[in-house]
Amino acid sequence: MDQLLQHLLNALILGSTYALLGIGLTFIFGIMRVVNFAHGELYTFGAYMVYLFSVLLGVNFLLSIVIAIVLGIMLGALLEWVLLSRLRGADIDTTMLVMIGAWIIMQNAEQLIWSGVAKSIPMPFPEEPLSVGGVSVAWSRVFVFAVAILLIVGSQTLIQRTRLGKAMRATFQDRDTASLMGININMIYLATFALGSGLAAAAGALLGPIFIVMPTMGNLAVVKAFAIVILGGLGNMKGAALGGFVLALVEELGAGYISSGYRDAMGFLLIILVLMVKPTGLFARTERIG
Amino acid sequence: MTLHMTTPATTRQTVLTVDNLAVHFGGLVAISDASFKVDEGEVVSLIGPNGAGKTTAFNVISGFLAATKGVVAYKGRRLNGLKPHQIADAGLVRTFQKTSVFGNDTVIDNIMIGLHRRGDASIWQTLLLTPKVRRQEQALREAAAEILDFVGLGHRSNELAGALAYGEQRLLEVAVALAAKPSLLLLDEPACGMNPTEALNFRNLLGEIGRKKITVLLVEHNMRMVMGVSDRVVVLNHGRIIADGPPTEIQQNPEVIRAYLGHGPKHA
Amino acid sequence: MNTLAKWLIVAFLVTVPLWLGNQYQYHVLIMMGIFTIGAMSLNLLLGYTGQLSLGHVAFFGIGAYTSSLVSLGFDLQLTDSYTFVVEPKPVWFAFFCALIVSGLCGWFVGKLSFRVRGAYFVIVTISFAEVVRLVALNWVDLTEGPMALNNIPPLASGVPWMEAGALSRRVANYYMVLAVGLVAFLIIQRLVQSRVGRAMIALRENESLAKSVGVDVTRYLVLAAITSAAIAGAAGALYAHYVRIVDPDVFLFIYTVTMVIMVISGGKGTLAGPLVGGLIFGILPELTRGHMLPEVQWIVYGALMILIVFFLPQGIVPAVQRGWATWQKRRDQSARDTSASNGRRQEVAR
Amino acid sequence: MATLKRLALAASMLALSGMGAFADTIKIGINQPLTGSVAASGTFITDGAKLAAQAVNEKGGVLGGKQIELVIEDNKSNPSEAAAAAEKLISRDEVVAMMGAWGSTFTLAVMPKLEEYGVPMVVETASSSKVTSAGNPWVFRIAPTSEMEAKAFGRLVPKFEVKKADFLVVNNDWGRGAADEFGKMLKAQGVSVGLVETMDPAAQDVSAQLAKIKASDADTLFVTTGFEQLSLVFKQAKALGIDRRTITTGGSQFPDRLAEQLGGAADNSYHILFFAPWFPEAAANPDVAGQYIDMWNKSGFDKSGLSDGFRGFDAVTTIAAAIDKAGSADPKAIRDALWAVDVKGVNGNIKFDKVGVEGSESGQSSPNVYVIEIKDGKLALPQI
Repeated sequence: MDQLLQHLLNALILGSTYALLGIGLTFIFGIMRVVNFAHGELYTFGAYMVYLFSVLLGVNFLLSIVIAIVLGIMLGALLEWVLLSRLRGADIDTTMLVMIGAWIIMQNAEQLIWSGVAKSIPMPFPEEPLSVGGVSVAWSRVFVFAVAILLIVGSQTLIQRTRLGKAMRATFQDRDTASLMGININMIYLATFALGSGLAAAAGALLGPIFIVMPTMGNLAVVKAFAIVILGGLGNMKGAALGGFVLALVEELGAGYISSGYRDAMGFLLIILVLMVKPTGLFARTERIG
Repeated sequence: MTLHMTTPATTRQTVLTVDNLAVHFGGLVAISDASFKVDEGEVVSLIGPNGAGKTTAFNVISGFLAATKGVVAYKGRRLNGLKPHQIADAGLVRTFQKTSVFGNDTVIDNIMIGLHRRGDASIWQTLLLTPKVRRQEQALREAAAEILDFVGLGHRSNELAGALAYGEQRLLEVAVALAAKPSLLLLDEPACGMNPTEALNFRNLLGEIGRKKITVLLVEHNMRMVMGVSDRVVVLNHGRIIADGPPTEIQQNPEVIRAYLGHGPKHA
Repeated sequence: MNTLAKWLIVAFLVTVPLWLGNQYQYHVLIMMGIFTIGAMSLNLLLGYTGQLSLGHVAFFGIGAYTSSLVSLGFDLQLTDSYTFVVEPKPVWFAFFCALIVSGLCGWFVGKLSFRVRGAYFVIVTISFAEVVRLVALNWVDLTEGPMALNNIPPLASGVPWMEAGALSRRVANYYMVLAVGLVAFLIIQRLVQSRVGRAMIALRENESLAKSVGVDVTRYLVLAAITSAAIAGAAGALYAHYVRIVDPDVFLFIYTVTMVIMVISGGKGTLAGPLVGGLIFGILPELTRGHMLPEVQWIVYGALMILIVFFLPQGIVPAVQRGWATWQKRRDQSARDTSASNGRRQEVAR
Repeated sequence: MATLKRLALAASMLALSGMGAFADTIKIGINQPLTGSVAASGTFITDGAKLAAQAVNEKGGVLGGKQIELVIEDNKSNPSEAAAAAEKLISRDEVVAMMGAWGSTFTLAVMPKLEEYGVPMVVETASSSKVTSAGNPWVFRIAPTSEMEAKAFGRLVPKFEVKKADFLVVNNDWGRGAADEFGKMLKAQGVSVGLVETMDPAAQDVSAQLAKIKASDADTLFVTTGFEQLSLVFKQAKALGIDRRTITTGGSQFPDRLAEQLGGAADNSYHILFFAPWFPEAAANPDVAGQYIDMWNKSGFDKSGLSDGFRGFDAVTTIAAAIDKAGSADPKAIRDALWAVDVKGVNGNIKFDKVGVEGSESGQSSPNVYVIEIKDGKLALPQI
């Protein structure tokens, strides 16, 4: 029983960061129709920025996370401006190839700059875990969970409540109409990519310290983000949030009760299954036919 | 076209029947209840204001869309549930509202693709490049040239389809459809965007097609063409059929006039 | 390209051993050949049917594993009382098994994944490759998992005159890869220049229109997937018997990326594209090896990939063809001063 | 035609690149992962090899005055690249012997090349028994197999009073091999083996596996993986409230960094190593170990690489000794001489025994094994 509870708790916390990753990716896909292979590199970037500021430059840990997110947003905007703004209207394969190129460049640049030796970031939290009954969880993870939920709720609010969010939703519904309504599509795309990148960087900034920071850490992250996004239905933000938790749960229980070797296969099998049964994703609304 | 007008309708056999067709998209009703039929050798036009459900009906008949309710049958065979290529095999071939050619291929290659159904070389014969395959390929190429001459695009044969003038592209589209050897041709706004000369030529082409014993179901906004070429006109409005009869009768139908005036005769 | 040039290239490739001295150069050529075959097979899917499969390495790996397992022999305990035993088989037999098994996997994946398109298709194919990798990693009884299958018999085993020394073995390997490459090229060429190929191209160009004239989408996509998978499997089998060790790393995503780069840089949907791409990205690493850090090399590839998408979206081969056509036209025009009457040249040759 | 010209051009470039420089040095090939997943360790080992070459050359080189030159190729942590690197080192650079290729799969991929070309290789890291059981007479391993490591540790098992053990290993040849061999050894001593959990080499979150282990009633947890993942295992085990004796195996654990980074989280853990640079006096050859540590520190290499780098140092020292003993730079003579070397290495004395297939035996030395304890956040030699 304790084992099951522990698995569920693990899944809940891991799921929150998966959700963060997934939301950023689905956000970019939903609005821009870009499959962002560089998403994992923004995740890595966020983690390295926390390392740079908090460990190398001695900046306060919390402040470092904020800086990392802001820099992630800026890097995202830069990528959008340099690469994607020139490819408006290009088909999905073209942008995908460009993003694969960006992914290769960024990962190897990280390898060059930081070397392959993993970095570790100390966190200012008590070492003793929080234990309730038979289950326990590190304080650092409680912190990550809280911030992740905060960011998820924040980005939802941004989309639902603000003018920028409304413009984004309008663009999501119908780009041409939105453009006719006077929405600056280029600005929306820039904001979308920047925000999505910021969320990825945030996920990296939060997870980097509780894990370790390596140039290749983004590879697994990007694949998982894809899984989450597919589970939730491409472009569906609430679906991605739920998808994050579902993936974490499946992985956790799969590793706990089936086989730890197939832990990462669970997500992929789930994707294949979902696409076979319901190609629009688990939580997608009925697709529009137009 | 005069040929069709004089042929008595009673001697014809019904080939296409659409019975109580309904199509819903989620909560949205595109076609609520439509029934009509097309007889062999007829030219029937399906008209109606924008959003009336004409293209939706086309999509269902040609298998691109599943009907929510109702039956579509061709020559007694139920078409519901068949895939588009199976429907093409049954002899129903359609064109599309938006210009739709293989733009990066040459004109003749477009027709060669249209001729797909006429080839039957197996994969092994193809890989071994047997004499049969070579002969068939040669025959197809000749057939393609013939079709191009028929629609009057013979001189454009080696150009890229995408480089053709708009009107020629629309012509090519029809030619590609003809290449698939239809017994019923479904044309979705074929004259849209043509200049008056091109439109006139196209009317003549429709006449030629009729002489080839090909039944035609036409969606068109150009009323002049509709009234000129059709044996019968079916009017759709708000997903329902409001009139069905010869062109002269339709022009006088008060409900049709109201439908068009109410929305204004928009042209896409 | 005219027939003479084609035969000249073949003759050139056949006589390579006459003037190639260094064994390392053989190695480069052989590896380049293997990956070029992989790229050719990917081109059938990506270039001709327009489906971006990013799980292509799965077929490569399945071919490698199948051929290795069959040539090494294996046993599989199916139930407590029944064990399925395969005695070691000759390499040529294993090679054909690899073709069949990877072709079957192509059929399976095609059936499954062609129900979805675009981004979904891409992700299904990636997922498939990952699942296969994880199976290879964890099904230790069959695949030895991360401990790898080693001591795989070399390609030329059983052929007496090829067994002699290292050099003759290299030469033998080179000719085997060349032969498989030529056959694969011929298969793809005949396929795409036939009615079947026209149907595939039609699907890429305009799926709805293709359907409307009677092209059975699933049939041709699955056919392309089977052929493509079988050829990729052949490349994988060549790889296994050449490197003589197979571990789950044959499923690395970066191999797919390498093949994709070869195809798009050379020119997707052209017969010569993957060959040119394979040549460039097979030799480039060797030329830059000593002068650049490996990371810098990869950065250069990534940048090249982006630049090609930006500036040569069709790839090198179509660009060269277009340039050649323009140049010829200009020459023709200046030679004879006639122009307008002879219609425009066919620019994009497929 | 254009393609043809390009081909010819490319081919001529190939031919040019094939011409190596001739100098009066003896070339030794280093086939190590300098990029990719295990790049960190491969780099340390290469550093160690450089120090050994420097030490040999400072003492006057080999064969009466010839300098040795290391030709370093990156195998990119990938078997086929390892084979390619070997091919290149042998046929292009004409090295007389090689050291490599870190992982077992990389090494196994290189081995056919050794046989084809007749060049010996000293294997410095690979632990799979397959390396020396394949009947390849050109392979000389100075690293212990998992089996040898397990056997060496087996002598200490009664003192640890293990009753039931779980395993958490990285899902590769190394981790799986360790779980197998240690499991066998423990069972032979009457210790029961509970869970055997694996983790992907790239996995960062292992709390699912640990939650399962937490629910087990074993008294000892054996962990085999590289330093990076090891630190995650300790952190996450602590977070789940697992307070169990942990024994790590494999030799790439960097206990000093674990203690420094994790503080108390790494307490009550024991680490099986092949060299313990913090206690050179405990080494089999304290003077060699001391010299190595001095050189390392002077060169400014990353200090935590000391416990990996020695393998490169020992391997190159061994090759140099064999060249001297052979009296020529002929690969075959060097191979024969390797059977006769007796080198004082950092780890201990290196001497090869014949193992594997009769008639084409591979060489295997018997390295020493050390156990280090982390106690109160500090390293100690366990008092057992």
